[in-house]
Amino acid sequence: MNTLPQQLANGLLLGSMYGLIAIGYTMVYGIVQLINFAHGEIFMTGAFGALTVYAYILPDGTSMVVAVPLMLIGGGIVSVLVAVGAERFAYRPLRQAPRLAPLITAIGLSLALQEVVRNFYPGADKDRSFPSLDGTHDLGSITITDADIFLVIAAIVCMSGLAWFVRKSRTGRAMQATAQDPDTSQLMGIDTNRIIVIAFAIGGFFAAVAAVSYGLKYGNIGYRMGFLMGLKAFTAAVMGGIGNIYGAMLGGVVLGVAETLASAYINHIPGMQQLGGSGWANVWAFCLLILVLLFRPQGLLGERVADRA
Amino acid sequence: MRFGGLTAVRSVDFTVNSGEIVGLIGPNGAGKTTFFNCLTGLYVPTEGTVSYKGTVLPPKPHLVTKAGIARTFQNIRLFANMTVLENVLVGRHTRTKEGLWSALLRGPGFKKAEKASEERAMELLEFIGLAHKRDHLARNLPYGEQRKLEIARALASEPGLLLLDEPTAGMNPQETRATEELVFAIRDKGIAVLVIEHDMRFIFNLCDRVAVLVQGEKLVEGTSDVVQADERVVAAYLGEPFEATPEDTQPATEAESTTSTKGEAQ
Amino acid sequence: MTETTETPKTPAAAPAEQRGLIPLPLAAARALLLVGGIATTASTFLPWTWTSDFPGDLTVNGYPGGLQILTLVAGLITVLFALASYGVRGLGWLLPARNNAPLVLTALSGFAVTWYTVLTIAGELGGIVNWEPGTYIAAVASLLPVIGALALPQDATDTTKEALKAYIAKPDRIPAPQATAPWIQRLAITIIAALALTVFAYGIDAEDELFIGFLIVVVFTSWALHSAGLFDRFSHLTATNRSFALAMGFVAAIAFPFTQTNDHYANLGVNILIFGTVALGLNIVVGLAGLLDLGYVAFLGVGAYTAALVSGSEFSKFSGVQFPFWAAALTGAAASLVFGVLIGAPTLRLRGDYLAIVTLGFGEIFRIAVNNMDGVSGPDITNGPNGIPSIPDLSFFGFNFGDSHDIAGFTIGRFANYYLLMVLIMALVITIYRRASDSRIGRSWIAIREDETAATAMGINGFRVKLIAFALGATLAGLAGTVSAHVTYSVVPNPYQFAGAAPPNSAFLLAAVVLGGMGTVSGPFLGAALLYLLPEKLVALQDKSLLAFGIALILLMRFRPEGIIPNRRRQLEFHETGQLDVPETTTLTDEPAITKAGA
Amino acid sequence: MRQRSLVILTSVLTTGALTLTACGSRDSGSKSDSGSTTLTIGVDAPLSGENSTTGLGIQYGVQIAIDDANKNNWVPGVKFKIKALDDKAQPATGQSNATAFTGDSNVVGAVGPLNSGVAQSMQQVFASANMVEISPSNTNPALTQGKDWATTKTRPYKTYFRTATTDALQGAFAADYAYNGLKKKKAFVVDDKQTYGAGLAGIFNSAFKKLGGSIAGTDHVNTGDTDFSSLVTKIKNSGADLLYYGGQYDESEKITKQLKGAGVKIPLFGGDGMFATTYIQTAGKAAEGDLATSVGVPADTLPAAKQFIATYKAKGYKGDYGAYGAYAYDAATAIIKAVKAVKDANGDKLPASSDLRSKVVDAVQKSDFEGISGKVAFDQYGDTTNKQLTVYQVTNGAWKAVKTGTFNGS
Repeated sequence: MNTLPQQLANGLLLGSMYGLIAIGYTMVYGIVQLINFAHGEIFMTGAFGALTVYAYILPDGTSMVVAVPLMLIGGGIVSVLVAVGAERFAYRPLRQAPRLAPLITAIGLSLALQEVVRNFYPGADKDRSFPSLDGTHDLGSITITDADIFLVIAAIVCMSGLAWFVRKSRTGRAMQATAQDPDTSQLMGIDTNRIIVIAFAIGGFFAAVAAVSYGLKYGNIGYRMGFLMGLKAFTAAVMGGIGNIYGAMLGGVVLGVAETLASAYINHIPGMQQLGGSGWANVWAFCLLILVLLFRPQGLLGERVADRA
Repeated sequence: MRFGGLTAVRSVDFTVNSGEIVGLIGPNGAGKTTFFNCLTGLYVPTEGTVSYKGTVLPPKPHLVTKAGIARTFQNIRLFANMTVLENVLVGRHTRTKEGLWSALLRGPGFKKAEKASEERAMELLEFIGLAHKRDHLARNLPYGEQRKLEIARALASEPGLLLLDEPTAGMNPQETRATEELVFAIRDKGIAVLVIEHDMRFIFNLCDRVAVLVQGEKLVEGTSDVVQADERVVAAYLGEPFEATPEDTQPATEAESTTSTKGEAQ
Repeated sequence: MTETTETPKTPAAAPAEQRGLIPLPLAAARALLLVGGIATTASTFLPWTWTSDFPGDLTVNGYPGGLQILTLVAGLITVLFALASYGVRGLGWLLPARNNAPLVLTALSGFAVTWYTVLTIAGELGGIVNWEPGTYIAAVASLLPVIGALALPQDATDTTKEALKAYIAKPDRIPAPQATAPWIQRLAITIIAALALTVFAYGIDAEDELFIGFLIVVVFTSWALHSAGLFDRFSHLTATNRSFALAMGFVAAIAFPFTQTNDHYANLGVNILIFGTVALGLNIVVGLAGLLDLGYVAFLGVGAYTAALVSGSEFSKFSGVQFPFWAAALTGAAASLVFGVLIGAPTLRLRGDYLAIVTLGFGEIFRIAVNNMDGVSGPDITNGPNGIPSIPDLSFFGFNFGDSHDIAGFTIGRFANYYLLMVLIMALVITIYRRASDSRIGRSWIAIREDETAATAMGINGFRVKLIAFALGATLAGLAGTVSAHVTYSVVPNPYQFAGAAPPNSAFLLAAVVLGGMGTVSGPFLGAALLYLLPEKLVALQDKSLLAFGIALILLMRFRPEGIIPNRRRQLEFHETGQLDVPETTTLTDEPAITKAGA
Repeated sequence: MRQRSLVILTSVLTTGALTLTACGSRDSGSKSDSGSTTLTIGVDAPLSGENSTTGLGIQYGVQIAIDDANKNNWVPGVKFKIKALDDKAQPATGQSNATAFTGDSNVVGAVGPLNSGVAQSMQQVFASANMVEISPSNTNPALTQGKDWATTKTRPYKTYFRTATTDALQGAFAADYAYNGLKKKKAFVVDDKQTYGAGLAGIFNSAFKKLGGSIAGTDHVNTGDTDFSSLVTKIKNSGADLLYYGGQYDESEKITKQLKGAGVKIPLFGGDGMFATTYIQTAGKAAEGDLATSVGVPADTLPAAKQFIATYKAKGYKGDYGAYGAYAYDAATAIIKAVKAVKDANGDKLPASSDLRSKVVDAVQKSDFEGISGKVAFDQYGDTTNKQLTVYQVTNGAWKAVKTGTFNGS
């Protein structure tokens, strides 16, 4: 049996999830040049928000068709609130501070959010099960689940929506302007604070969509899920060209596919039998990132930024 | 030099002789700073070369400085959290050699070199009149002194050619006059100076020769009188672009480049 | 150092428009301070509870114990400051600016620690029936100085909030100290170093309630000293006697194990030193050159693994090989250097934030690779997840580090041996740091950090000097790693991660640098000590300790982003006038050092 | 008097009053006024962060043992109390906890740590101090049997014991059951590249092959990974009829879920690291039919074990007793019983601190009692002699014992 199509599909699915999270990194970075390291945790809180809706608000046995949109809303509200709250109370006061300050804040925020969930969410000191969509479909040699279909549709809808929003809407254009030159945009009457909040909010919402997809796909969530996913998503954002929303998605997909293929096939390469498998997948993912940056320092879709003298 | 679609500097052929003060003027967006950035290796020219004393310079800023071309910036770029003296000492970088090992071992050679550097830096601070503020942070200097310090820092690299990017921007008339005298004093040390400026009076008082850059191309070059008399210059400042004819002179420095930008040519 | 000598108006100078928050005459206020302080001190000689179940045994009549000692110290300090405010000869140096804040804060210190003790007695033993008359006396006595201090007159303000703020603020200008003889200055430094050692040795020993009490006293007292301007004076003092101050610092560091009879505290000490030394190495990379390295702990790992491989451990791949320590240390440092150059060379051409992700990636790669190189899922080098245990103790000229030794009547245990070795390495790293930073190369690092474009335009080869900084940082971490491998007997992959619950990991290292103060020598050590000791000591927080740590980081960045010990460059600003053109980049407020209490 | 020399320094430097007070440093000694002695049992485990769920299970396992001992007056005249320190799964922290125990004269022995990697840096400290250390969960054979444990066993530290079995035992028992009991012939072996998991998987691998089964493939995952789709595809493609996983439930619960989600209906078999109710709760119905080995006889056949679980739940303790709580209970009990033995042998009074410690080590070596995980006794290497193992299978959402046996020979 040829596993390549299935492995490609695995990679694409994983990659779309990275891409959705990466949007949050890239939008925030594009506008305020801030690496929001706590974004992985925003993703995680979104998952718990969605779980709250399912486990504590909806009556038992609610059909998934009804439940999933409500979970998206619940998760979205939590993620957006956390993201905007982080911006307002942790990052905004530091906007003029040296670059390291917001980074340390982000690390602190990341730890604090994890610990808040672990300590105060019922049962969250261990992984909690999440309603999953298990129905499987066989498409030729590929098997995918309902959750995978949800993830693909969600990713496409979100990306097109965002593309439309950034290009066509007034706020979206203001956003582009702010990314180009915040000071001038402010002089032109754009409320940059509002734009920044919107960027955080959109990033938060996308993270929540990814979180719900994650829960539906893997069937469980935990307070630690954000760290590695966040790290990968950040890698994806950089690889795609940080600041570029299409780059984030592309970077995510490339990273997901590369990781999957590496863990599936590297050990078939003569001389590298021992360097394959899932254990080394992350190593190859980071090596790929370094390679991309070496040959295209601005990332796959990034623009070359000239320095102003 | 080309960025994306627009051309910012094209076919500018330009020479500065030693001991000369040359002005470079032009309306906003004419490509003056881009031209500077090409000269100093900050931008890599799409076409053309920069040569100094007969050798072609590589487009690497630190090598350009090492070769003997130093610059200041239009928007002051001092090392804000370093002291005045340290700023100048950084300027001495290319003229000193002490590496990590000698810094760690602190042999007699290191101490001698540090002492010499400091003496040289203090001389320069005396020269621009900031010696009494050697231990102040650069960020805390008044604006005019920051400009001066930037010039001192550039001079510390012992350049043969000094590029000044709008040295009097934001200055009052007294400060401008003081800068004028400073530039003459620098020239008297045998250093060629190339100045970008908007202030016409300043340029025409100061410069032996003036070149006019319009829309990335050199329009006129000559003495103050020639340039002032040229109708095309007036027209250019009023907004009518003219085609220009490049002129040739014997080079101490020669730059030729083709460029374009999204208007970020200041 | 140009220090202006203009004397600010002292509170006493213009009494007309001044009043205290609590309306009392000045004489009464001062009397309350003094009497309260003395009474607090005296109360500690009485029993505070009837049962010895309370930690420290506070039942004894005649001399204090446990938390009472802290109360006693706080009371004495209050008395000292009160006497100084009376203008007693010989104590004037305690209050150079004659401001109220130190009085208020020392009074609060005694009050807080006394009431903490009193309430804990009630809380832990179940009710106020466990109080003795002495307890009541202490509680009331410690309140008096607070009332007195708040009654001290000061410039009138509009609101109570502002008035309160004014009571704890540090004045803008601290008068310059009178010229003193060099021997007095040196004596002062010696006494301060000895005091610091005493305080540290006491703190590292204190547990549970006692440690919290200790924290209360230390935080309030250092805040008081800060607001009195004594810290500024101290840094001025050390600046003029730099070599002597450094020497005294080392003497104090060396003396530490001699104050402890329990090797556990030397163990804590050596861990703190390793952590601090690595943080200082990171400070070169982050603080001086401004390079954001998020995978720094991997270089510690490279050093540790290299040392383990050549240590002669039977689990090592090269178990036949046993290098002497100097060779192992050099090999470890060199291996880290090689990795530093290998990572740095391709990535340092990239701009800042990309470096962050690449170093982060490298950190992860290191851990995963080491974890897999066991001959099953990778080349057989590192013994995989089992790591390399049974690393033998070091031995110099027959001096075995694993054994206890008696030196001049003091027993120096295994960890104290390593502690002393680490002090040597720390001294080496500090020397390297100081010499490198105060040189042509150090200036070019700072220039690159400040403005890379301008720096290259000044002739600095940005890539080259950044690579030197990166490689030097890596080398120093590798050096520290070689010791840490021997101290812990084993190396395993797990500790070398980006973020974890305990130091050292990359996030903690970075936090230690920023918490202590970037670009300073003592900052990373202070940060390391706090980050190591607070979670270790505040066991009451248990599984909330990480939460507290996270929140503390956020608050610290919000209120004191320059760290507890600000950089010399920031101190310079105090001396300057005519700030006409202060760029809009952060002008940080001088928040008191209270933020460190949260971690 | 551990502050002796500090006091000397202090007295030179501070006021006379301070000197006066400091000399009176009171011995916080072990005698309390009621005449009974209080001894401390140290616990070292990760109590915060990643592994804290399991670590807290160890802490409260010991706590319950101590409570039982105090309540039932197991050692007359001696009360026990717990000193639990958090090692955060870090070797250096574990080591400093070890020195904290050995430096505290009231501590008579220690239970812990959770991780074999941490144990490596603690063993020597305890050995130097002659203090007993019993780990409820370390499985790396080299800890007790030396580097060449597979060929020539030598015991490196005589103060180190464990109530958990080594990987060798469980892996081989599992292979035997998989091949002979389940009749599985083709296994895919995955581990998490941790000491415990990799060891277990390695033993299973060789034992399964020795029995005649074939290995369809091997792979290694990282702890913390969440997406196993690539691995699942590999397993699916390999045609394996069993997945053996060496590691903790944190990853195995995700793997089984994703495996079944992809339509691969083969059971997942693991060790005692995933024998916990959490596994079933989180994996849900995907866990049905999965198997795990665990040491000892099933808890519900022993009243003491049932009592333990009931107490744990009733007290509302955090953490998970499932994996190692019972071993921790037995480890603490072994120390307590050893103290009693020493006391009895010494004419019903406790010897002095240092003497007590070394005697307790000897007494622990001679332990022989019925614990809640089975018989507690140690062989010449410090390993438990309890070779009773049970295979559990998830049936209707609960672990059901399917085979109990004694494993001998490998």
